[in-house]
Amino acid sequence: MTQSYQTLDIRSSPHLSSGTSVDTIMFNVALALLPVTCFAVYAFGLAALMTLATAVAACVITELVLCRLTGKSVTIGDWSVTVTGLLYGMTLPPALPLWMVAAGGVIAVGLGKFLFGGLGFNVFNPALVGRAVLQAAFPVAMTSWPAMPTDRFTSVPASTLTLPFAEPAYDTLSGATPLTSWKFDSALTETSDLLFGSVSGSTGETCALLILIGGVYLVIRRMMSWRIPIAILLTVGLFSTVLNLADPSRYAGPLFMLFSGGLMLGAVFMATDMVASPMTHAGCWLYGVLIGALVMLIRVWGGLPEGVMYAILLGNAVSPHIDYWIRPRVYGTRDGGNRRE
Amino acid sequence: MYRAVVGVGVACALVIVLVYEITRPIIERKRSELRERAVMQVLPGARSSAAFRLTDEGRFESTSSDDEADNLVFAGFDESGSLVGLAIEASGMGYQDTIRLLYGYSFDAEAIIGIRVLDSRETPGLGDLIESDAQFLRNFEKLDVRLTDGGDALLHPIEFVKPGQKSEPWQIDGISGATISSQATADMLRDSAGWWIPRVRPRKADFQTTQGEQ
Amino acid sequence: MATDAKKAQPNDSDEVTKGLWQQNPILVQALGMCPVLAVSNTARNALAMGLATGFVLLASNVTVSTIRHFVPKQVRIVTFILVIATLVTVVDYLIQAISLELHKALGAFISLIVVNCLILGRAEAFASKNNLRRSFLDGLGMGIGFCWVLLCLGSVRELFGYGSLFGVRLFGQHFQEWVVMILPAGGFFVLAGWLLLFNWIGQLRSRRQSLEEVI
Amino acid sequence: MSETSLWSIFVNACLINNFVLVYFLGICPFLGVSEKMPTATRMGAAVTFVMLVSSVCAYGIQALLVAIDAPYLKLISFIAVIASTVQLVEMFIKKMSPVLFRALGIFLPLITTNCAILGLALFQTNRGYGFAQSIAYALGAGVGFTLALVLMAGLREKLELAKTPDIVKGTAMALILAGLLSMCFMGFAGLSK
Amino acid sequence: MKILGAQSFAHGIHPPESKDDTCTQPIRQFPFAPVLAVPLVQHLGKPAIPVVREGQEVTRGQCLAQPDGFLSVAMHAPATGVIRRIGLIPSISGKMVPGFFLEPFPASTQEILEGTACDPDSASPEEIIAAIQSAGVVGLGGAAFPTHAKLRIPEGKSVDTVVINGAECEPYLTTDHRVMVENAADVVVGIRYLRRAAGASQAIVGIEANKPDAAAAIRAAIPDGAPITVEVLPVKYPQGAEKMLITALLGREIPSGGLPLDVGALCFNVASTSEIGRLLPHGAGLQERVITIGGPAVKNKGNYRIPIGTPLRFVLETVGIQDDIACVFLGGPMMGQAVSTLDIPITKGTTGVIALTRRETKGLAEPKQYPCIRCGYCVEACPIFLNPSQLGLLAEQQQYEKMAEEFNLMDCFECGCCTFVCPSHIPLVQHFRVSKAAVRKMRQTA
Ligand SMILES: Cc1cc2nc3c(=O)[nH]c(=O)nc-3n(C[C@H](O)[C@H](O)[C@H](O)COP(=O)(O)O)c2cc1C
Ligand SMILES: Cc1cc2nc3c(=O)[nH]c(=O)nc-3n(C[C@H](O)[C@H](O)[C@H](O)COP(=O)(O)O)c2cc1C
Ligand SMILES: Cc1cc2nc3c(=O)[nH]c(=O)nc-3n(C[C@H](O)[C@H](O)[C@H](O)COP(=O)(O)O)c2cc1C
Ligand SMILES: Cc1cc2nc3c(=O)[nH]c(=O)nc-3n(C[C@H](O)[C@H](O)[C@H](O)CO)c2cc1C
Ligand code: SF4
Ligand code: SF4
Ligand code: SF4
Ligand code: SF4
Ligand code: FES
Repeated sequence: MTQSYQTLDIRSSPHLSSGTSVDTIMFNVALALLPVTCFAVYAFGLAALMTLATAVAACVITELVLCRLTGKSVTIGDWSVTVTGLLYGMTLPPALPLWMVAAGGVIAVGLGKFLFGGLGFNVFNPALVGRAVLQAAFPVAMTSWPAMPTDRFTSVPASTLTLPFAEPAYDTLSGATPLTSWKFDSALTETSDLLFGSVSGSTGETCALLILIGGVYLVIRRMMSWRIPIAILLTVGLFSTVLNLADPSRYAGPLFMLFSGGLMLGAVFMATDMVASPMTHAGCWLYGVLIGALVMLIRVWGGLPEGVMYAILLGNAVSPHIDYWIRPRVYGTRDGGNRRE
Repeated sequence: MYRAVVGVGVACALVIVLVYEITRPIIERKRSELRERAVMQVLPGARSSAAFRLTDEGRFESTSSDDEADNLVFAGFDESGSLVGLAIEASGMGYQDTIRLLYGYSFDAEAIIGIRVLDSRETPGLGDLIESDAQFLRNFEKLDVRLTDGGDALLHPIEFVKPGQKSEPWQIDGISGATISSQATADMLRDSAGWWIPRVRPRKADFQTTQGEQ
Repeated sequence: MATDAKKAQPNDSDEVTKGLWQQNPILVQALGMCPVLAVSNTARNALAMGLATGFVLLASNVTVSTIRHFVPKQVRIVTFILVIATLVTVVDYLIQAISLELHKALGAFISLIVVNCLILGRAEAFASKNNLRRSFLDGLGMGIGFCWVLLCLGSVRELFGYGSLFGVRLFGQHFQEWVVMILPAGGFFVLAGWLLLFNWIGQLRSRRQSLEEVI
Repeated sequence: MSETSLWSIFVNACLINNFVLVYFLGICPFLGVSEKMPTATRMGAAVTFVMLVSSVCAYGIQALLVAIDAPYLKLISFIAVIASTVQLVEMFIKKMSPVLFRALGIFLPLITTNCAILGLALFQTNRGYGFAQSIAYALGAGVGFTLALVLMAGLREKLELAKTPDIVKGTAMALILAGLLSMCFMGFAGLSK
Repeated sequence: MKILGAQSFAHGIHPPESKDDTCTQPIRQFPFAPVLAVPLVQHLGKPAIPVVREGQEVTRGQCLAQPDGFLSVAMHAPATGVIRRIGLIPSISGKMVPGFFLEPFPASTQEILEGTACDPDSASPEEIIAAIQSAGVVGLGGAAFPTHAKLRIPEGKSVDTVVINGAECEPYLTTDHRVMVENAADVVVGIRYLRRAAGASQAIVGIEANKPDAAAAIRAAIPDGAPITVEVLPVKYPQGAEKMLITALLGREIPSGGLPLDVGALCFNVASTSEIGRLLPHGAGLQERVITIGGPAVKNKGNYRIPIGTPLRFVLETVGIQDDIACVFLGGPMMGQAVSTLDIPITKGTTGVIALTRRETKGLAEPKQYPCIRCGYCVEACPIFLNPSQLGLLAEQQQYEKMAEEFNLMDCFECGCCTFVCPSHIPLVQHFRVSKAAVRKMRQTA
């Protein structure tokens, strides 16, 4: 008994911890994305599988190599880069040439995360940085949606296997995603199709229902802020309801707006990336409303059919300001405590 | 103290004027060559061109080619000196910034017979297809801009349709993937032609009288 | 003449080389960044802009150094701006006379050489305090330093953005262009990339130096 | 033919073709004065102000130059008149409102000979904007500049405590952020139809 | 601050309570150790001055040392015995402090020596203050600040409410709970003294909702018409911090850098209050206190009335411990200090002795630390509304000045909520303790 006394830990309080840790959070996000991943593979076949696998591999390997090169301890064990890779892959068209997927993955982690100092310091969502650079670099390939034939589980579209640095060739283009057909042909898609994912679109965005289920799981496990997605979805819903009431022939209704495009995936999994979003609850509301408004602005009045990515990136850029202005008032002070200037 | 500034100022002014005077003829020659080339491109068959200004009375009178007014049209003439058509400028907001283009109007065909983009900042590979996409440019081989019987508006205002859906001679087939830029081109042409054609058509004679002068 | 001067006086060669590396106007001083980014989308534009800027820089350094004794302190800046504006106007017309297309590609950025911080900066900080020869060498060094970085930038952007270099297609028919390189964002990224490389080399050097010192 | 609406000119100058992020004008102050949010805001205000002043000046000069047919004096007179007007306004502000002067004053000399200001003057004349259009353009450019500057400052401040690799510190980081912001602003394309 | 009718403060956390093992067991008297070590300073303030010699025989409750000035309290003999030695005693901070080594007489009946009584209804405030000081009562909530010192109200201030802190928000601890259940009458008497001394018109006892029996006991003990109310508060840490408690009960915010006095309130722990009510009517001195001995590594968990000066080793050996004991700390798990040696004695400030086994500490011992992911959990936990994330980043770069000037470091009261919730396992409050000390030092030298 005396012996055991000698090995007493001396640590300072608190001697309790909530038990959550970064790696469990990230692992659970990956878990929540699993149904969406499976659905993507079901809907788009081998091409989606290869896209997602390449995306994750490119991100993980980039992180590994960069850590090694700079002599940092390797950080792939915290799952965060896996989440980044998975989400990045989900925002890409399923038949994107794999070399582009890989290039974007390197950019996502290298430019979007590592140069800023790694986990916790990426001021922009790395997955979306990867996508944004790809969209700017290869606007044609990023907006080509090949048809998904029944033999999708046994063969891949020609574009997927394009040689590095070569221009992809597409065999059959299915044409439009729901948003494109709405924007340029004023054609609406059935809400049930949007919910259950029987539409064309980016790899992981098509099944709104599974995305929501993943989100609810994370909210229940308290690993995700519910305020951000709710604020975004409410803003988009209200905004589109008002427009739709004003002129139903020009503006689509809220159900279409909410469930089409990357909004669900973006609102639930990407705007909620804690690193690049505000820290306070009030800040999260404001951030969500801002993103929702930007999405509507770009979708309705902008040149692009979809604006979720840009809206989230802009939200990321504004979030330091939100954190600066929405500082809670420090207890016992009148004006929110000390402030610069 | 101000003597120095004034001295330097005078010297500077001298240098500027000197260089300006030396380079002006060269620059002007190049400019008109450039314009000539553009006019010839939108008016196949033309070999020379001349500038005309719309006067307040609605007539067209010959003017020097470095006139900077914005109510200019350019007449193109073939080898024999007869009028091929008019080259007219149009501009409008594209995807990224204002697009300026020149289009050729043929009196005989009552159609637009060629366009050329003068200035655009559209995305390379997408928006800039309006300059190079063969399919798209085929729209302008003979784009119907007939006037109504009253002669004060286009009989069929130019229409923009989805790629591959052109069925009438006054329709423009869009470019897939660059809907916005191609639609902007169509809108620009519709507005510009709707304004200019009713004004130039009745005054075809104004352009022929000066054909020898160029 | 520069090479002669170099041989004659080691100091002179330092005057030139400092602009190339240690005090490179773009990489180190971050001056005159606007034209650097704006017209570096092809190697040709970059070179033209570099030469134009370099010319104005050299000429303004020389002029300013020559007149530095006649110009009273209070009106120094005004006079310098006057001189620079004149030089730029001259260059503007010369370029138009050489090629209108080039002039169009460079756009307003030729006129904007007037306000390029680099030129006024060198006039004020160097040429107004040094003799003709040193000012000339300084202008030369800075001009070349400006040019080569601009050229590097333009080459990379053209290479990826158009698959060509000085208009010569290098990768054949099926090359997929990286449009982003020609877009504004690409300008920022590529310059950042060169800067990273530059900093990295600097870091390696200083590390080696300190290592040598230790030994 | 410049019938473009004032609103669309404003949106175009502010968001779609943002002076700093798309046209690359005023990069030097953008890189130099974007480290602290309050400074950035004031710098933005100062730039907007000077842009308005120089837009008015440029409009007047251009009218005059067209009248006397001396296009070759454009550059030299723009720069001279803008610089001296700003100087005058600066003295005026100093007298009238020392508070405002303290807030904006230190930036004014920095800005006067800045390419965003001259660029604004040149672009508005090249596009043949009328008086009201010029003001809308200047306002849009100024607000856009401020927006870019302030967003940049927020990001840089957030990154102040980040464990960025050494070679990324300073200008390189600023350029990367600028590139990303520029990419964000691509989302606004097509807004001003 | 009353939102939706629930009386509470904003933010805070909900750690597992772990109180079930001890909260129903009655308080038991603890045996005397062979030697008791009574330090001269067990409170915040100056050490007391000994009034007994080495070798002198003393009676339980006899005064051993007199207060030295106002910010000091008397010490009393925890047992009838002999002063073996006056020497140095190890303390929890690692420093050695002077004190008495007292050897109880095993045969003694351990009668408590009584002195001049102080009547709660006729004594003047000054008399009550003096009585509390000579009874040696200090804050038993953990801080051990001399209770009488709080009661001296400076010129120009007044107190309308005495707040009695029965929140006991720390996990594991149930001392206050048991004291309220078993000694409710003493608590009410104590409130009489305190109210009179402070000149307060009312008293409020704040009790967390997980102790309904305590609330009922106190309510039952309050005589009809007495201006004493019992308020039941939501269970939330740190409900018991006086700032939070006063905000919850009175809706008043104590200004930054200020005291409850600044908002017309005084806050006392229930155990302190109960001791006042127990000792003052008899003129006795504080020689023992109720302590929770708990935690998974303890076999005989419970609340014990333990003589001051009982060595920790004797305490643990008496209750019995598991073999794989890994960590012992005094106080609750959120704020308590871990001990490195078991030779230190129980003092007036000890609220609990909690022992954990390897199993509980495995995750805590060397948790993998990640960079701050800006999840904002800490921001939403901090009851003072600070930004622990930003403070943590600044602390790592030792920018203490900036932390204090721009981010209100000095308002942090070290509750540890931020560290508790941080998924990156950043030792936030630990950083802040260091930073605050550094700032204090800088300000002193400046
Ligand atoms: C989270 C997320 C964000 C997206 N953001 C954008 C965007 O900002 N812009 C865009 O064009 N497509 C975006 N997409 C893809 C679009 O949903 C899809 O490409 C669009 O509906 C097709 O439009 P297109 O006509 O431009 O091809 C995003 C996808 C996801 C999953
Ligand atoms: C980076 C980027 C640049 C683009 N540039 C243009 C452009 O210059 N012109 C254009 O019409 N569309 C451009 N688009 C595409 C439009 O957003 C939109 O997808 C397209 O006009 C829809 O055409 P579709 O209906 O034929 O698919 C661009 C898209 C991206 C992502
Ligand atoms: C984070 C924190 C939590 C506290 N929790 C309690 C508590 O639960 N019960 C309590 O009596 N005192 C608690 N205190 C101490 C009180 O703030 C206050 O000092 C005490 O109630 C005063 O009474 P005393 O002097 O009689 O001990 C806490 C202090 C802090 C900083
Ligand atoms: C709710 C949630 C959403 C996330 N979304 C993203 C995301 O959109 N993009 C990304 O790169 N990482 C995301 N992550 C993972 C993690 O935050 C990311 O790897 C860091 O941004 C990298 O520093 C998310 C994590 C969580 C908990
Ligand atoms: S010592 Fe612990 S249990 Fe007691 S009041 Fe303080 S925090 Fe609460
Ligand atoms: S320890 Fe300090 S910073 Fe952390 S939650 Fe408590 S008061 Fe806030
Ligand atoms: S001791 Fe504190 S400051 Fe130092 S590395 Fe660890 S957490 Fe960071
Ligand atoms: S809880 Fe930890 S990881 Fe989250 S914001 Fe606070 S310090 Fe950062
Ligand atoms: S070159 Fe544009 S601001 Fe310096």
